[in-house]
Amino acid sequence: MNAVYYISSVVAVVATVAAVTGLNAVHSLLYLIVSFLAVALIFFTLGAPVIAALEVIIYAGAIIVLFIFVVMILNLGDVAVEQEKRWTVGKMWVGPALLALVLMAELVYVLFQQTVHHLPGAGPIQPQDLGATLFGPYMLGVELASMVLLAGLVGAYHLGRRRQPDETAQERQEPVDAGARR
Amino acid sequence: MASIPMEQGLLLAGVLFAIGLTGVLVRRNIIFVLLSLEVMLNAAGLAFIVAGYRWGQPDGQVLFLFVLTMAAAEVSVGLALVLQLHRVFKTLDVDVASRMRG
Amino acid sequence: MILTWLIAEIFAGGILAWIAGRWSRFWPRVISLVTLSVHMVILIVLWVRYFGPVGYVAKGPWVIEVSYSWIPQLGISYHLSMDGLSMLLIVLTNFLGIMAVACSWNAIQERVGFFHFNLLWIVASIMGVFLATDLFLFYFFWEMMLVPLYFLIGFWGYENRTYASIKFFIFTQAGGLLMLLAILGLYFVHGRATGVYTFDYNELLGTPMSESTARWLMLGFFAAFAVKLQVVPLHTWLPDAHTQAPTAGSVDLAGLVLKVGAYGMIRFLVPLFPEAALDFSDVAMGLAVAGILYGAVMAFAQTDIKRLVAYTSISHMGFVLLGIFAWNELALEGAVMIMLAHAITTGALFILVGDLNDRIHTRDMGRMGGLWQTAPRMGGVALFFAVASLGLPGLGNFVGEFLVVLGTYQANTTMAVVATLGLILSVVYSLWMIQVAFLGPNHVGWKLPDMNLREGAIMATMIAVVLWFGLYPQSILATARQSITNLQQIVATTRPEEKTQAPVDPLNVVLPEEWEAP
Amino acid sequence: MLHLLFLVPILPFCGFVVLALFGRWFDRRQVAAIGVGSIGLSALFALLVGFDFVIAPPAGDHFSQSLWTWINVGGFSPHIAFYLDSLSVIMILVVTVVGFLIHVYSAEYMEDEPDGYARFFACMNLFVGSMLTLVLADNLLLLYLGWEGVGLCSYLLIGFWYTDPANGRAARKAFIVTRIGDTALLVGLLLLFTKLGTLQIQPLMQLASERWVVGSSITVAAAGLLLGGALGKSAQLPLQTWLPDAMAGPTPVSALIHAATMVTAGVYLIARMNVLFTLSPVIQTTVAAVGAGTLILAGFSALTQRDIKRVLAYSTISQIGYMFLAVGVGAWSAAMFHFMTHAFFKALLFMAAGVIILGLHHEQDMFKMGGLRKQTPLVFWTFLAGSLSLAALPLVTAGFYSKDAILAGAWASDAGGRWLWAAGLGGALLTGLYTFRMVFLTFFGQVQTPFHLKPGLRLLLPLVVLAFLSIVAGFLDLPRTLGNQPWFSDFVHTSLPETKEIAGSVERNLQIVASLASIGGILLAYYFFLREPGFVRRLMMTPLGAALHRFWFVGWGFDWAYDNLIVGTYVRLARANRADVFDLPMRGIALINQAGHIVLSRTETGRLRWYATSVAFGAIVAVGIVVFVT
Repeated sequence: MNAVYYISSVVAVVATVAAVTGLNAVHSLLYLIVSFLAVALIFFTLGAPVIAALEVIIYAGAIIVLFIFVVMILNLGDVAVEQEKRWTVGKMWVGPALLALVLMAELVYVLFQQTVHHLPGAGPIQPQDLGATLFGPYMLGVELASMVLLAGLVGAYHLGRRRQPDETAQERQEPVDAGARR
Repeated sequence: MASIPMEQGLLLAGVLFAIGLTGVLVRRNIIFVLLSLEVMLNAAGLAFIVAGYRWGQPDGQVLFLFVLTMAAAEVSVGLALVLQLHRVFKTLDVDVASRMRG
Repeated sequence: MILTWLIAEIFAGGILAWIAGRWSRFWPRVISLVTLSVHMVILIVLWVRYFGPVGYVAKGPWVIEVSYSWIPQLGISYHLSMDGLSMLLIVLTNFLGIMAVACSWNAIQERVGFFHFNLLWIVASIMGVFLATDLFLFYFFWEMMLVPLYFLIGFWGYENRTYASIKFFIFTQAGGLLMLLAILGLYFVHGRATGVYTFDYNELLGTPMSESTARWLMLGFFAAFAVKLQVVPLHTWLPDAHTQAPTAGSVDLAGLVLKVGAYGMIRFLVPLFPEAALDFSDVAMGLAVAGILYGAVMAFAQTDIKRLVAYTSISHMGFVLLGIFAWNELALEGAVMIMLAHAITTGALFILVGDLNDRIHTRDMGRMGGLWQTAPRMGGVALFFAVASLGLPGLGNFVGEFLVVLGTYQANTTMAVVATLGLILSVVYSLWMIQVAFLGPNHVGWKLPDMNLREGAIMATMIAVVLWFGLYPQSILATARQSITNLQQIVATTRPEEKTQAPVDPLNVVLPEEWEAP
Repeated sequence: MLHLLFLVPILPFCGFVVLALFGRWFDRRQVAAIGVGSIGLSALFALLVGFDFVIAPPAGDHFSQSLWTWINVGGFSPHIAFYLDSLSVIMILVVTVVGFLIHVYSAEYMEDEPDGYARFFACMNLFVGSMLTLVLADNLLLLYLGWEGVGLCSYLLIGFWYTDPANGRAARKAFIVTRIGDTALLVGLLLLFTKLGTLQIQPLMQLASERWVVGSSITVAAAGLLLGGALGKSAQLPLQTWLPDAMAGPTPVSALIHAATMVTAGVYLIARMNVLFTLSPVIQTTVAAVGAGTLILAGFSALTQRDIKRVLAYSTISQIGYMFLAVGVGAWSAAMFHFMTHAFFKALLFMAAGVIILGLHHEQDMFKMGGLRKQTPLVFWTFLAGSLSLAALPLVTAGFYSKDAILAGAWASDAGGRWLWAAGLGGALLTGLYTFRMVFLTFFGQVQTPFHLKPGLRLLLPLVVLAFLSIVAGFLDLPRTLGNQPWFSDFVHTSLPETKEIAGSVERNLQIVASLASIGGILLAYYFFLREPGFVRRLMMTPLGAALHRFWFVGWGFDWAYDNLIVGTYVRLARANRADVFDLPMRGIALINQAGHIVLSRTETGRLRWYATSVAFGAIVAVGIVVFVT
């Protein structure tokens, strides 16, 4: 099983890099699905089958589908790819990558600074335990999560609505005024 | 059942997080920014799972669920914003939407 | 219970006025006037009952007290108490509230309801400050007073109101925060020393603490009170705020907000930290004298008449500070007397300047001159209050100033003598103001309507009060006496040796050695 | 009768209140009736009270009446209370009688004023009320009330014609300069109360004489501070500069306030507090020296003035100098006597001058007058009576008797008495000289400006009454050498210490010398200004003469020095700091914050990626601190 973990890890990292660096949005999303599936496999190896399933269903399923819908609505074609080429020049990656690497280095330092190494896992967690914990001590969290989802729903509905032309014009007018006042 | 040292799990989470971060910092296309954000959230979730696995406690998984919920809410609102942005500015370049500068 | 009602009635009146303002410009004024007048009647009844000639023997230091537990976990209670000092200041607050409503009867035409809401809430929170004997509650009212005042200046002020209102707010807020820190410091010091964590004033009195702790806590309180009392380097918010505030705002600022600082010093600062205050008294008196002279010089230099009056307040408040830190009966009674008399005279001057501004639409003294010719009644009233403010005997301010310098002379002779120089400078600025505004040739050719009935009635009332203060101040002094004696006892029990002298018995005078000739 | 005392000061106050509140609705007759009537009634009650006091002296030769407790705090309890003894009897009689005559005179004098008739009478009534409070006060605080009250009225009345800024300036100068003295007086009050525990005058003097040693420093401090107040109010060196300018007010005001009553308040104060001054010989000598110096200085200034009212003003300063000299040498009754006769003849001179000024359409320059003797004989004769009294013509004028008493007192005094006497004698010569310079320039010689006035009864009657008093008042106090009937001195000595006696033969010689001096002054004036006017003109042509003339004309340069050194500096300093230097640090803080705002707002680029980078960077730093530092 350890082999599964390591292979999945490599797949996840490679797929993620491809997703983040890709020029074509649809290609990137496909890479991302691969990455999520690989992570789901890792979850499975770490004894979290329910989570693995949720990863596949929600991340690789629902969320990516949302992305694809949007990409399709916006109809990003070859023009967009060309644009991406112009936007993502090679040397732009240097600074942020360096920053991320420093952060990584710090994390690694923290991890391997510990005196005790190679801690083994304690074992799988049963779905029953998960349920009992979720609806036991974390009840309030679940309630709050539902609120967040509701807020997300309302927000997405409100923002995604196509405005009346005059309304849009008004909204655009106001910030300009604010800028002028200042 | 695999016995993966916690460090390695966390290392993977860190690597994924760093990749996502680099994406957020580099990409100008807002869709890719959101996509990179999803990677980062996922990496954070992975860290929780690894920790939960290490201690044999379900709390890590519970927190992954919360991260998941948040990611779902965030991406729905975020994508709605992408639509608005495209409608208003006719582009997906985040740098164009910089009216809140001081 | 009556104390709660005293405050709540005005808060309620304010809300009612705001609501009424949605439909009418007239009703908010009437509601405010009626609220305050009814309140005044209650207060006078209380005053006569507790401090009248019949006499009422109080069982403790307070004549009326109300206390409920509010947040018991933190030792916070809703505790209001009244003694003679609070009584006087509340009556004053209410009186000036009525005057403020009356003087803005025609001047305010926009958002009338909200204006009166702010006005009444200022009055109510200031009353709260004067009554609160729980430091948390005190701080609560203290801060509550700022917001409506900020709105008052910011909405209805003159051309530069935004600058003035923000400056006012930042100054007072900064002082208030230092006081909050000091209150919390005192709370914890007291809690550690005694195990009882409480904000109650009576319990906090006499808290044992080290000398440096006491000094820093005292300075925290002093910062807040000094900003309000416009002690000299911290006074610069006041000329701007006064100049830009609407008339009612200026009246409240000069008459009430400044008094809050003085009240805080008398009630809280010195009794809570008697020794630290004693050590600090030379510095404070120095600042006071500097304020007296500096305010007078600055007043003379102004060209904006409202600014001039504002600087005179600085000068007068110097006397109050001087009296407080001299801390003997004469000086304290004098300080209370100045607080009241200054509120009336300066309030009246602000109302008068406001009336003038409504007529000629300028505050620039260069554009005035010869107004006596066209508005002799205004001139006469202005002259009256100008001479009252320069301390003419027979009028209110003189009694206060004389008692203060008399008391101070016993505590610190040099300071008293230097302070009297302020009396010369006050003549210079007062007469200058009258000269430039009302006398001389009418070179602009103003033709003004003289005072109307409403303005005349306001002024007549205030003139009567100033005369009363000047000719029969005993009624005021007697009311304040018991509370001043109590405060002095509190301080005396803590201070190892009283620096200030006991009242001199005419038949038992021992000459100091240095005066005796060989 | 004595219990009606409170009506004496109250009635004028009532007149003031009525006129101030309702003056605008009355016509001139009613205003005059109220204004004059209140003083008339007050004078009537003063006469009744005074008569009663003289006929049936109350026990202890004093009477006091308390109205109510003014203040009662910590052992400090002044009352609103009046104290009547022989000193205050004389004061109230002079104040009310002379005040009444001047009010009668004003009723006609001010008739042509376009407005302010009621205001004038209101202020005059307020003045009389305050003056009476001053002289009747039982404690120093009430005295201070009256003291400041008369100062305020003086201010109001000097600036009566307010449209001219010069009058306002003169009025403010009067108030401010006297206020400087008043502040010294106030500090004196503080000192007295702190050391003796009361401000009630009689117990205070009792305590002072019991507790304080003669010549001790505390008596010097106390008496010196009181003297400061007296100097300001009585226009003595070095605070005399306000009085000549105060002539900007209407002439009745000059007559009442700046000649007869208010300016002598300083003398009254010193007389009233005589114990304190006796305890402090240094200060008492200072008083005498100040008086002697002032009377000479002001005499020379009077000699050079062109404006008739300014001559009289300097003459007033000079005559009050005599009173200071008198109290300084301990001739208390002489001082009060001179106060009384001076009130009569100086009020007369001012009022007669007022008639002339009115008749010449407000011309005050004596060099544009002349020959008025024929045009207004009655005014001339009354003016002459006043002038003779002022110049102290021997035997027949009141001025002679009072000035003679002062000179005798000065001679008798221990501390440099001869020098003081010589100064007084020189002053007598100068008085004759400048008085008759004025008389000759005004009434003799060529007619320069025609006189246009038929003075009515209300103008002339007070002149006649006062002329009569200026002549006969002297017989109230005949010295030992001339009849020995000192009624006045005997009366005054019930409340003031006795004057030191000198030998009769010496006194006679002194009288002869003094008579010669005053007659010599008059004769010199006749020679210089009537017979040989060219001589003075030639004298003034010489450089030294011109310089001296100029120097005396501007009052010995005091005004110049004060204006440049004190007033100018103060005004410049105040104006320079108009923007308030303490606001600078506060504005500085605001500016620093604004600079910070500008810098930090640059970092707000509005770019999402920039913000994300900042967050990442912040995370690195924060984690770095946690990892590497802690």
